Amino acid sequence: MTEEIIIAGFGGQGVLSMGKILCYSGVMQGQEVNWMPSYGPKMRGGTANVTVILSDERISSPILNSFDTAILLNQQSLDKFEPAVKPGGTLLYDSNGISRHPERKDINIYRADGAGEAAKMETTKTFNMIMLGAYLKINPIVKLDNVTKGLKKSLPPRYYHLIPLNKKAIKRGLEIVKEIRKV
Amino acid sequence: MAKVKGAIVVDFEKCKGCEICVVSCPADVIEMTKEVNAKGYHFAYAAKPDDCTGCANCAIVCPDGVITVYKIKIVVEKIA
Amino acid sequence: MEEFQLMKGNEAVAEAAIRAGVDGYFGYPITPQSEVMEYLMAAKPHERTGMVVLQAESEVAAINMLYGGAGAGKKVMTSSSSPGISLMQEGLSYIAGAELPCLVVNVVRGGPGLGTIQPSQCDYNQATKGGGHGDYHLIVLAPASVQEMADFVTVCFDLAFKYRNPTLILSDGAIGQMMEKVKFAEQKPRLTKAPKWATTGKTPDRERNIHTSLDLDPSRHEKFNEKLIRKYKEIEEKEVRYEKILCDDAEYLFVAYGTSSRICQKSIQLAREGGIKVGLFRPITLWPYPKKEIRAMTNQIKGILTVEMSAGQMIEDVLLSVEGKVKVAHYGRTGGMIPTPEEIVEALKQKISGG
Amino acid sequence: MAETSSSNDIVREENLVYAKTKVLTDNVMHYCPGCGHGTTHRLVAEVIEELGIQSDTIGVAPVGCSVLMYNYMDIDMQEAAHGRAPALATAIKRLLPEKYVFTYQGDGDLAAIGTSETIHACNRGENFTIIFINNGIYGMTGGQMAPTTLPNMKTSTSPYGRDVKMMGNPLKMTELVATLPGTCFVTRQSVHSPANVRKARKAIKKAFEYQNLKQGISFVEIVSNCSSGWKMTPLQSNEWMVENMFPFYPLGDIKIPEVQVEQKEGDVLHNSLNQIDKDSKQVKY
Repeated sequence: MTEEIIIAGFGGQGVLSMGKILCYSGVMQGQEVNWMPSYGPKMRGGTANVTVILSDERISSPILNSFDTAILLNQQSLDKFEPAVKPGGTLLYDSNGISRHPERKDINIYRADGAGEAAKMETTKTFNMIMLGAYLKINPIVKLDNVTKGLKKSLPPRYYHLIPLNKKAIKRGLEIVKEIRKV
Repeated sequence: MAKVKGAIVVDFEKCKGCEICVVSCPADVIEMTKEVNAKGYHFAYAAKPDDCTGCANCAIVCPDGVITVYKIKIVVEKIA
Repeated sequence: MEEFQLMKGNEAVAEAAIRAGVDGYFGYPITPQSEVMEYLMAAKPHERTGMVVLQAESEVAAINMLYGGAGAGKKVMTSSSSPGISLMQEGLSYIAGAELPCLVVNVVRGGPGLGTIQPSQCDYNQATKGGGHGDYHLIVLAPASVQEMADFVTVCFDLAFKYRNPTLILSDGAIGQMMEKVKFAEQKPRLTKAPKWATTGKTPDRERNIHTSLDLDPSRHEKFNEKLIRKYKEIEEKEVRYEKILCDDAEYLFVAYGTSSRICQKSIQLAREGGIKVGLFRPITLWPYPKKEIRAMTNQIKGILTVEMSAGQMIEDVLLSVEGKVKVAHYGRTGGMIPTPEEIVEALKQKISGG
Repeated sequence: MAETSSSNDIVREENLVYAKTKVLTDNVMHYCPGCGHGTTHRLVAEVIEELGIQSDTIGVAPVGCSVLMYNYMDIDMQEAAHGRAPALATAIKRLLPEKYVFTYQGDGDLAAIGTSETIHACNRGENFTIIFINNGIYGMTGGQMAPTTLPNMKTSTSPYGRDVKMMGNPLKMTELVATLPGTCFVTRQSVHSPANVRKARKAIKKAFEYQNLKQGISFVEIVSNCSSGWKMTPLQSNEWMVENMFPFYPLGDIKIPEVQVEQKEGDVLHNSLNQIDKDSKQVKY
């Protein structure tokens, strides 16, 4: 099994850390992982994206043109990466601020109103974990226990108190994801 | 009564004839030779060795460290 | 046994350096490798092993700090990216000329000039053909994964001390910035006993140790150069490293190193799905270059595509290796652009395999 | 009056008052006649001998006339790239903190191409010694203008004299580094006369001892002559130096640490080092 994922959105939305937690979760269950960020002087509010690969085999290219799954968190990212989803692949997006929704007919499309849900929680920083939860509902590639372990590995101990909140957000994501179209 | 008396030995093949020792000697002991060494330099020598006090001024200003200095205290006896 | 960690290539180099018992790191910040010194400063290696970490005033100063530290018999290293590595060429030439060991990590970005900060392989010629003035070589290793970024630190120091020669890890922004699983070796102690050539103070039982690259007598200096040439020959004979992937039945060959070799592995998958039997030859040592091994492949294959994130630099070494036996073409992107697996397959079809 | 001894009687081992130090090799120095480099090399070597630190000293030679210094000093040495000696010395001292480390640099090396390395090593407060020979000219390459060349001074690249409007002003590196918190002892000396040699020797000795204060760089400038570059006889060059260089580069200590290294007969330096470490909290600059 190899899952090639692109996560893209505004800088500050937690795109890179969502990828990192996903990778750590993969490490926890003995998988090969690769996390390849767009890097450089990315400002808060600029665009950020990260390629995440989880596989049971040695991972080949960290640089990809097409993806099994795209998790897209703003219009720019949707416009850029919708065409990059492999036919039969999965596109998950957050509908907040989206004026042009995904149009492809040959891919599975899911929507989660993560930003809206995050606003209802204690902090909007839970946004990325809600979207991670939504993704794991669609494709449970990593077990939830391993996500918890991954969270613990990726967070410095001073943030351990935030783990329950993050778990809550992931659970919320599992609940709110909506299937728009399935191939 | 004691008197200090010195002597210098110049490694003349290594002397480059800069003459800094000549002007540094308070007793005007040192002069330059008329002949030259293998490198073609006139070299320093003690022209008035009896006047040397062994103060070592010449040696400590010598850029090439070619001067060695010796010194003794000698007793001068009055001849009755 | 220690568990896997998830780390950026840059961070892995730093942690590996501490574990390898490196005595001194001297560096200057530049994207995309600043995490190396940031990690080192945060990891407090002076408490863990006594390792010295110093932010120098420039790359020029940093490489000359390596020159000093290497002369003192210590394991010293720096890291930088392309423009900074250019500034270090002076010091590298001196270190090679004085026959001293050190490690330089180049996390390459697009050039020329200030270029871009995105990954590139445009420093191949600089790394493998000398780089600075004079007839000399660096021993150059090209990692293709975060694990190799870590592992090659130790490999390079072993080679550097064995041959008294500077070594270079030629990486790029992709490998520096990406995170993968990495397992580190056990902590090695730092060098406690200085090599006999080290400038540690002349004791009465030995002659003074002098490190210099200067000799005003050309005939003597020629003899010294001949000694270097013999050393480089020996390295070429003994230290070549490479990896072959899916070569057994290959009719065509990708030759690629580092990031592009990773991309080529995906391309192989795509090409084989389309019926083209292609394999990958990945040089790990870029100098010494695996010439014999690539030449040996020419009995089996019909053509080679070198894939480089450059205008085509390594292709010259491939051409020299195959001596005209098979067709060799190049595909690459420049300026920090990265070729995609699909592009590479397309290039293979157009330039080599047809169809 | 009658002498009781002749010159032959005096030249005996037991009467020796001055001989070349063993820390200098027997190689003939390549310097021009009367050049201050030779004298300064000797002083550094004598100080190393006097302090008994030959087996604990590492020197770094520059590029310039003194590039071959390692041929003359019987100590471990490294030859730096032009201007980079302070970078080498920084690493050597940090990796071998118990050793004595010094650089020996000319004015082109230290004050032109190596300004950055010099200033940053001084500003970081590295604990080594810099011996800086300032003769206002590039000697090795044939008498070109140096950063320290005096206004109106003629050199091969300022053949009508240094026009400061066109060529910039002479750089007083020694005053400059004295302003940095990372320097501990900064002084300017010369070696053209016996009295000056004695002072310079003391200064160099202090500069080595002050490494034990761990309060930063000890920096000794030697204003020197360059008879070849200045196109004079050695004696003329010394006179010219006194008349022209000294007014612009006045001799004397510019910065001294308040705590002095105590030197008693037979004292091991490291003993005084321990004392200094105890006192160092009270040191003010």
